[in-house]
Amino acid sequence: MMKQLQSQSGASVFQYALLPQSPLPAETIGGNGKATLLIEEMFEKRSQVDLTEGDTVQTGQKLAPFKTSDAYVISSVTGKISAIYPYPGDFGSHFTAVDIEVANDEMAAPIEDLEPTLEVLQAYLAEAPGKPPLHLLGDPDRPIHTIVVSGVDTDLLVSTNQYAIRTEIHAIAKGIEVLKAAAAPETVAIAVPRDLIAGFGHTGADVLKAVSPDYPAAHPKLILYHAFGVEVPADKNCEDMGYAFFSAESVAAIGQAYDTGRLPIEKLVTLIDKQCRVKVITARLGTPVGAILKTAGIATGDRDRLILGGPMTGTAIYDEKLVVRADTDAVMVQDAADVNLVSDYSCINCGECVHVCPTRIQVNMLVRFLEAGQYEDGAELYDLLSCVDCGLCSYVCVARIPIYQYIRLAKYEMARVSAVAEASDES
Amino acid sequence: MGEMIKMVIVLTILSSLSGGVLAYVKESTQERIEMQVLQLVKGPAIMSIFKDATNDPVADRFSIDDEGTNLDFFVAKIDGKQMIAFETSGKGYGGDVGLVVGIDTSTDKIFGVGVTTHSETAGLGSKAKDDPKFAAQFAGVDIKGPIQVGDPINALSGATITSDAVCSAATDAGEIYARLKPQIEKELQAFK
Amino acid sequence: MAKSITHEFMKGLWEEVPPFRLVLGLCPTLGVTTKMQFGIGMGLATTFVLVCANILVSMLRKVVPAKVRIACFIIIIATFVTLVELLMQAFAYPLFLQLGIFIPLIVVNCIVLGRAEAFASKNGLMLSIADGLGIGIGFTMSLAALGALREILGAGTITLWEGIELVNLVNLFPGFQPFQFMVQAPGAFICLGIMLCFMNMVGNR
Amino acid sequence: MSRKKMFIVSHAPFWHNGSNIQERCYGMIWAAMPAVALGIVQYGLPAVGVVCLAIATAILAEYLMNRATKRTVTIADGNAALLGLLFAMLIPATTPWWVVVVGTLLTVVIGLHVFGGLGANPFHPVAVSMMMLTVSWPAFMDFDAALVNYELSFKAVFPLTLAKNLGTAAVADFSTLDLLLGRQIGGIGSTFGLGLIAGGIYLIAKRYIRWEICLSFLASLFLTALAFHLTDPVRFAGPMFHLLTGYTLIGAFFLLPESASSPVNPVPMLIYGAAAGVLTMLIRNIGSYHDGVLLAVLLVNLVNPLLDKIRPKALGRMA
Repeated sequence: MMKQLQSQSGASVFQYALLPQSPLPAETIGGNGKATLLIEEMFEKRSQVDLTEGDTVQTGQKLAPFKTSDAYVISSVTGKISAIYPYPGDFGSHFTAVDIEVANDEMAAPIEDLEPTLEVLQAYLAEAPGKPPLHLLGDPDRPIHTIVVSGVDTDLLVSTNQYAIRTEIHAIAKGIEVLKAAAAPETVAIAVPRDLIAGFGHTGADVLKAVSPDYPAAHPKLILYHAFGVEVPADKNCEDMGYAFFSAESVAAIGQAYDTGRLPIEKLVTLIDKQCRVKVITARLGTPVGAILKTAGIATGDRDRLILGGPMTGTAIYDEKLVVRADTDAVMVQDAADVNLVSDYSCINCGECVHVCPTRIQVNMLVRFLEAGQYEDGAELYDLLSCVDCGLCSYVCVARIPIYQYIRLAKYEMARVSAVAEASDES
Repeated sequence: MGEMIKMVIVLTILSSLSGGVLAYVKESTQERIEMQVLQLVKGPAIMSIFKDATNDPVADRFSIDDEGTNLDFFVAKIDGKQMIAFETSGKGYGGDVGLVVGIDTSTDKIFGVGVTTHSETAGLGSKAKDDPKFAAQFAGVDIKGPIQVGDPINALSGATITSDAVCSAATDAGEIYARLKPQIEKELQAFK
Repeated sequence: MAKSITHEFMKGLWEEVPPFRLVLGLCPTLGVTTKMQFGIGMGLATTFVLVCANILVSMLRKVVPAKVRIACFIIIIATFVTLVELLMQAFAYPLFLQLGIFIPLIVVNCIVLGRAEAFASKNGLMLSIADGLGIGIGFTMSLAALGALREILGAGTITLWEGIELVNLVNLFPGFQPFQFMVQAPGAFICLGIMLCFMNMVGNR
Repeated sequence: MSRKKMFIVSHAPFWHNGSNIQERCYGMIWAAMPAVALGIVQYGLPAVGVVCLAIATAILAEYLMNRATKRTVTIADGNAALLGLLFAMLIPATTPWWVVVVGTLLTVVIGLHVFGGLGANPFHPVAVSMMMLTVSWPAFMDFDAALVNYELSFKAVFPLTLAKNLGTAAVADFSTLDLLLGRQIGGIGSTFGLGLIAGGIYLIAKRYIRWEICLSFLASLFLTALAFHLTDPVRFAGPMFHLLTGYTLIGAFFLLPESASSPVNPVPMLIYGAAAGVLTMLIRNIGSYHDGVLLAVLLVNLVNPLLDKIRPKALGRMA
């Protein structure tokens, strides 16, 4: 499959795959037996939370159990809580997991009228499918002047946003209307794949931008650079420049919520099977990955790889019981035979990574610093922070060095160290 | 203030002691050093040129004042003919290359040459001294003619600069010889 | 810690042998070691200067004001170096010709100034002599070893002193072709690198 | 409940384009084959002996160094074999066995492993060892002397020596076609112009080497030779002659573009190649060595870290 992708584009640079013009309707999958909801807050002791095992929850009910924090999750099922436990995420993040035994009869939680204000959005829709970055809005220190609705997917084969922009255009239009009313940005732009640019005149967006099909042109920083002509400094984010990126799916979810008066609980997920065939389905948030794969008829075996996200930037998981979350755009299964491993060669300076890098980083030099743990020097001398996390350097590396992993580790370590330094400054 | 004076005194005493000792040693070794230079630097080169001399060329020498510098001339007798030898130098790759040029005074042709001091690269330029074939090329060459690499001298392979230096030293010798010939002939009478 | 004369002498032979352990005095180490005899000659000259300078510096350590001590050390060292140079010209002229500029350069050899500053100016006469002698002999041995290695590889011989050849591979094996690279400047670096590598391997046991 | 499935957990990306070091090294060995084949045809069994001995020694040396430095044994990746082969391609077929062994050891140990192995060598290992041999045993590296006993169907004089000593007229009877077809003496694998060019094109097509380096080297060598030739047509031979003699082609396709010691950005690559071309011609025409390619390679290898400082501004790097 990899070879096929390569031969299509000629060089070793990828192009995003486009869905057929009229995609099949998404199948709804999951919801049988058990769901696990994750709340973005560290679970330390039982007394912290208001919930206990045995409580019943209803579909669409907001669970905000912490006395000390506003963190919440919208229940996607009706049933009885069977367990509450701490759940470690990747890169040192912590969650509180809530297991729910799904009951047979579904009950929808009543909901008050949704006003199109920022407070309401942030109180009910921050955990909506697609995970709208609502926390970026309404910050007086960092005003957002442009909201970009991104109808492109950042990873290869993943088609979730593309699917949303094709099939839920009315919900997106409604979502844009709500966002305009709530956050009053100067501009709302919509970014779509270049091949699909026709037919987006009625979304209510002020600006329509085409995104090149070359991977990784859909990364927010690269969209800003190529489509908007804005170069984001390496140590800043898009929001620092006044741009907030909302995935098409999240805007559709907002629109749907205001249209129907119910909180959306179903997530579009791109399923990628062992032959790299792509299918978009919908699944309730909190559905275990294993259940989705079972329903879709994708078999897994020992030594396969199970990936949340796409082939270039996803996260390999160790258990089929892990669940679909608001930002899980894709689930990919890779056959044991296709699994590549890294080697212990050092860099041979062939230059492939430098040629393929979309941000012109001297990866060959950078990796020498990162291997030695000299992250600060790597950032200062060889542009570590310019990296947009596309993974192409690792993809082409002849010596099979885990370059992308080094880069992510370096960024994580630098953020951690500077956070510690800030904390000690304050105290 | 007291420390200042102490510093001055200590430095002055040390310096003058040092100067005194060195001056004494220099004075007492000067003669020996000159002998060493003659015997060990020019001596071997001269002896290699005048292998068949019937006298001792290092001992039989005179000097002529040439425009302010004192040049030593060494006299050898071979088959009844008088030869002279003296040292010149050329600019080599690693510094000056010293060359003793032996001249047959009856024919004004080079009798032989020998490299004395040099700091050329071992194995390349140092062959000028170590490779007898190179020096042998000079025998019989007219001292008046231009002596250049290529014609009549073939360069040492890989050491063009050293070869040039030797040739230019030989050319210099020719000029000096031509300039001082009358004086040399006068001095030579004494060794007849 | 009580300093014993034996300890100060012995440390220069292995623990603190200058070019390999302290990695000091590399200029002559690389420059003159084309033959073992040059290494020994250079080492002996340095040892002489080192011991004499140590004696004088140690004796004068109470007299010399701290502010001008480096200047005084340099005067003392330079005097002995010039002395060595003159004596060498008078009594070992061929060696002097070969060592050339490296003899006057002993003045700026960091081992000599280093011992004067770090040891002799703080210790008594006997200790300083022992220190200078130990370091000097260690330096001589190192140069001799490096010289022997380069000479045997690069010329096929080991020359202990002018005219005294310990080994001559060219005579032993008529077909022997010396690896001339080793007696040239880059060969010095490679040989020194190899010897440093072995010293570290043995030292880290 | 069945046993929990064991998944492989690793980091992104989960795809790889399939390239690896082994494929690269064997690709370069294949590319060298035509030139080596002609050498073997011309010089017969002694050439086979030299090539085999060099490769065997290189692999053994790599194995021993891997063990000595306590690293993974990497003799299977073909890099050692490639170095041995390249070394054998540069030397005459009559080189004594012990020179081959010493030269190969120098290549692998001094040229490669003392610097830290594959990827860490600042110079091309083969160029390093070749220069050491040239300095130490010039007699064995002299093609005229080494190949004097061969009955060859063409003029058995090293063209560059002729050109250096006797000028353009002496090399007039080397036609471009003869040189392309390897009808000249030289190293085992360094004479067959067409074979080397074919190998080079294969390497460029497979992206194992960069065309920028090869072409800028050849172009600048051509132009410099042309400039010399126009200044003094009697003394300095023409550009086509220099393009096809000595180590020019093997240098252009196998020595200069060696990845660890060459730059990776387009502009530095062009400067790197061009500098090597000019240096080669300067050494050939006014230096003291007959062929300057190896020295030029070493010199530009030395400048490579500086050249690598010339690079495009990364996205988001402000002033």
